[in-house]
Amino acid sequence: MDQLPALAVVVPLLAAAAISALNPVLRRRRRVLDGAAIVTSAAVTVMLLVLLSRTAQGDVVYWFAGYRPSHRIAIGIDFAAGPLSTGLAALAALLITAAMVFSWRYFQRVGTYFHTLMLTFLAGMTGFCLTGDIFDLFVWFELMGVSAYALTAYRPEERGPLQGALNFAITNSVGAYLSLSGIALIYGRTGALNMAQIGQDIARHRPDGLVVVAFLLIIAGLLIKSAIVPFHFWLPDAHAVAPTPVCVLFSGVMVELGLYGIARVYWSMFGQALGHRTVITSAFVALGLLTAVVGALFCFRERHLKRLLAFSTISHAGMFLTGFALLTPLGLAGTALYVAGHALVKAGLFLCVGIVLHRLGSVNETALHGRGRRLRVTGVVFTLAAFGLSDLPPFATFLGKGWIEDSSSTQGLTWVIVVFVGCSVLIGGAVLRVAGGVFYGLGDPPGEEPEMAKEASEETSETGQGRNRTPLSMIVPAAVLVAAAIGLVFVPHLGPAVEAGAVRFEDQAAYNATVLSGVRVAHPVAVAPAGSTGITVADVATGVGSALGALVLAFLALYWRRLPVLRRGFEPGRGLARPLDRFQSGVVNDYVTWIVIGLACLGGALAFSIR
Amino acid sequence: MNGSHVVAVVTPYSVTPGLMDTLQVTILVLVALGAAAVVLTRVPARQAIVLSVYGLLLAILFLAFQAPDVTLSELTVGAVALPILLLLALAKVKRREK
Amino acid sequence: MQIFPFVVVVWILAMGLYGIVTSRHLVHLIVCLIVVQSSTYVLLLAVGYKTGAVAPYFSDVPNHTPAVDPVVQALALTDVVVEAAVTALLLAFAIQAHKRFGTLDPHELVQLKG
Amino acid sequence: MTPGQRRWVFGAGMAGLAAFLLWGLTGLPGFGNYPGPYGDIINRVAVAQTNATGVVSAINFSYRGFDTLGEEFILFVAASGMAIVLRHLRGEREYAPTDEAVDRHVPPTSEAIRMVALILTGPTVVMGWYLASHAQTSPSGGFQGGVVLATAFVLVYLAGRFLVFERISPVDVTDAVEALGAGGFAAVGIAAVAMGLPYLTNFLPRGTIPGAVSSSGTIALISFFVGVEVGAAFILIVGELLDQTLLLREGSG
Repeated sequence: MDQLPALAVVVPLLAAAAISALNPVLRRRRRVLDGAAIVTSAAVTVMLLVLLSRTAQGDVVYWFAGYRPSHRIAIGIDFAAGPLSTGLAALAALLITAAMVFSWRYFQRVGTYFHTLMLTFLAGMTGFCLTGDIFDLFVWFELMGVSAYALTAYRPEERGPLQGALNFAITNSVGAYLSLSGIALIYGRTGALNMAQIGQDIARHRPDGLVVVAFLLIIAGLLIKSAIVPFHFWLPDAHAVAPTPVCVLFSGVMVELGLYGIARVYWSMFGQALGHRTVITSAFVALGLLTAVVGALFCFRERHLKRLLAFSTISHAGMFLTGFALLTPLGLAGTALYVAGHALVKAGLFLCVGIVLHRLGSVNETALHGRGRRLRVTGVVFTLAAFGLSDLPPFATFLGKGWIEDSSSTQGLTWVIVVFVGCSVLIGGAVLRVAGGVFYGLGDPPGEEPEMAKEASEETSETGQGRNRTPLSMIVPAAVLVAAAIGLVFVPHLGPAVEAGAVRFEDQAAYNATVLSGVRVAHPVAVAPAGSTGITVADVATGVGSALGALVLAFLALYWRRLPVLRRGFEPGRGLARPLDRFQSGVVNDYVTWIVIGLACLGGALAFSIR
Repeated sequence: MNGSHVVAVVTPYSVTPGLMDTLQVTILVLVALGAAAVVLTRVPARQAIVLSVYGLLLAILFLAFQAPDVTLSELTVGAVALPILLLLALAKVKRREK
Repeated sequence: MQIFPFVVVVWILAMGLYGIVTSRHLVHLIVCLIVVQSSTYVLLLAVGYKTGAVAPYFSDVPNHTPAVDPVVQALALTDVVVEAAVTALLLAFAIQAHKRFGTLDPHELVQLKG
Repeated sequence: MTPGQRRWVFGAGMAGLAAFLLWGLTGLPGFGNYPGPYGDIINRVAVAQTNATGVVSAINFSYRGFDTLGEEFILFVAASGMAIVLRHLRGEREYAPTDEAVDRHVPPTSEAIRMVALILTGPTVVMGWYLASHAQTSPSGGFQGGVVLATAFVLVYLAGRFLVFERISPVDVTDAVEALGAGGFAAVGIAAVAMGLPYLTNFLPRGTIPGAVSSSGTIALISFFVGVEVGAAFILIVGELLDQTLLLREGSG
């Protein structure tokens, strides 16, 4: 009996409870508890990696309390661990471990609550990835959410607003309740909560209003969590207030988990019923590209480092959505690899920002200009990660994005590539501009603009200031993660393995058979022709092209004042600034309004196309 | 299993069907009005009381939906615990304003 | 009666969202969130209801008596706990925000940023 | 957006969304026609399988017990999260004690309220205990019982001063009890794993009489732990909100 799926969720929960209970006893030796938390999450990472290796022979299905389905009807809750879901959970556990190691010396006073919450966050993410039951998905989604809200507000020395945490909690709660309504709807039709069983049931008939509405409602909460435009407004606000090690998780995996949820819900429940129509591809590719462009533009004009990286996450979320909305195995495989590469690189970037904050006491690009020269190692890691974010080979990001582009060009959507490269150039340009300005003092020093000076004085220290050394526990995790993003490409047989996982993820019939009848399907039939997963010249070319473009853009951004063509006083994008800020207003009422508008539009589009 | 064999099983929670329908419609209307009242009460302290009444209405509705379990938790949480939390939070906030 | 409970569900949801969108007080807004969530209980229990059936307790009635769906009730119970937890956490945030800025109006909170 | 604009934009969006939702809801089988099969099957087999006559509890603590585990930890996290946000607030207070409104007049609790609260405390505790321990037979269970138990502590507060409340539920102990409740639930499940069974399997003897207090194996045990967790969590939450009001009382009375 393979107990790993259950243990991967229960062990962090038990550890969280134990740490909380032992807190009063071990108050003087708190480091013991910190260490225990790190060991727990490292152990969970190992468990999930072992489980990942076992999924090669077919999905591992686990029925809680031994309530197995009879006559293809489930009465209990199951975990269905496939390669992609387990891989994502392992990635989450890895990032949690890295973030906790980083926090060892980061907070002046790190209470045990931080570790308790990190462990429950981990349990929520693992449960969310592995579960095969739609209501259970909601429960772990909520645990993940509530832990995340509390972690956002976890900031003992911060004077800034809690508004980011409030906006985050309110918008995501609204989303969760909409998802729950969707679950109730589909339950009213099928009388089932097991995803495979629901999928099998609704695939028998033509999709009607109920199926479409339930689909949209269920993914509503997930769209909000994954920060797809126009549901994305909470994300930069939350990133601006959350402690940096927590940002690592928000950007690295939480947003991606939302997208994973959409993919899971689509391919195990609604895919067959909705018939994989091209209109679904069009709608979600459009949404993804809109998100990618909006995120990239906001990213480039941002000067607050954490918000800048948050907007880049939004842009990437859009690209991920585009990737799997192509509904091909290659697109999904590319997305999976892109998510992994992005998570490692983005986590590295956030940890470097954390070091900058720890040493220099600010996260404002203008205020930091040239002040990072002392942080040589951090500068190198940050710059490398910045190239990784602009998809330079051999970072795993370039390969993942390359596969998505290959898949879209075989479907005749060549212009997707243009948008992707454009977004990568903008994001890479923004991050490289930061690297050049902060760590190497390139470009013109910031002018004496009152607005900038005001922003610069806005200190956002989480840790106290004036540290002279970067502790090894901070720089090593960052360096390891960035190195892993390169190393991932050289894992033997990676391409075929990921694609096999993607093919299995998209084969709903095989998933149904595995869950409901206990058949292990190792090599299912691909719904769409499989593409090549090697490294092609085109992949390398677009990757190198994006990185070069980003580099050029970064230099333009640093030195544009010296260009002879431009007159003094010219401010690119000045006129756009105000209308753009009006969207990102920080008022939660606006954000909820946008959620309603977005859902109404998306619902209308789906209603008219699927009728 | 078929309902035709079972004639009007009387338990503490069952009423005759016709009466049930009327009862349910009435309470549903009251709940709908209650929701509006909660939202439109803009003074938070007063709203906590209205919320308590709304929780009570929901609890009755759930009883009419044959869900005594949910009724009990809606009573303890929705009608009692949440309004208390709200009032305590408001007291805390108000004290600062003085 | 066929669809009336579901219309009420949409009404409650719409009212709650309207309250959130127009709210100028965070505590009021949190209560509106509670209203939004209450629509999910009504939906869940309405979906599992069977006309003329008894509550799913078999202490006093024989085991084959038609009873309403117990699953949605279990889900609604879980949902009530989630509501209590989220509300408590949000109230704590609101208190803290008020402590720092002396206001609970979302608009004013934004202007005080930075 | 200005409030006026927002109202209009929201109105338009909500009208569209409501129409869309109603379109979906008409696809339901109609009120009162629950089609099954999940609930019907469980209604048929639950009593025989679990010896619990309350099917909802059987679902919450056995068939879908894993959901309840997640739910307990949601509450656990919420209580911890509140502690993070508000205890820190208290910490700040220590540096600036003078900024608190010491001049505010707090009316002392009337004797009548104290009496009523004191009289109610005993029955409330009994009631909470009864609810938490009869999950398998009646519409009740750890959750409702826990909340009622927590209410008893609030009554104690009303009856006396917060000091008493603190003495009865010191924060550290309550913290630990809460963790034990949540952890105990998780551990009951692990015990099954140690015996080579799937997580949360009901491994205890289930008795022979359906509905007896000692029947239903782990269902009663899990319900008990849930009661402990929920009770402690609510006491913590209320305590976090109460502490400052209390300091005032001490100052004025």
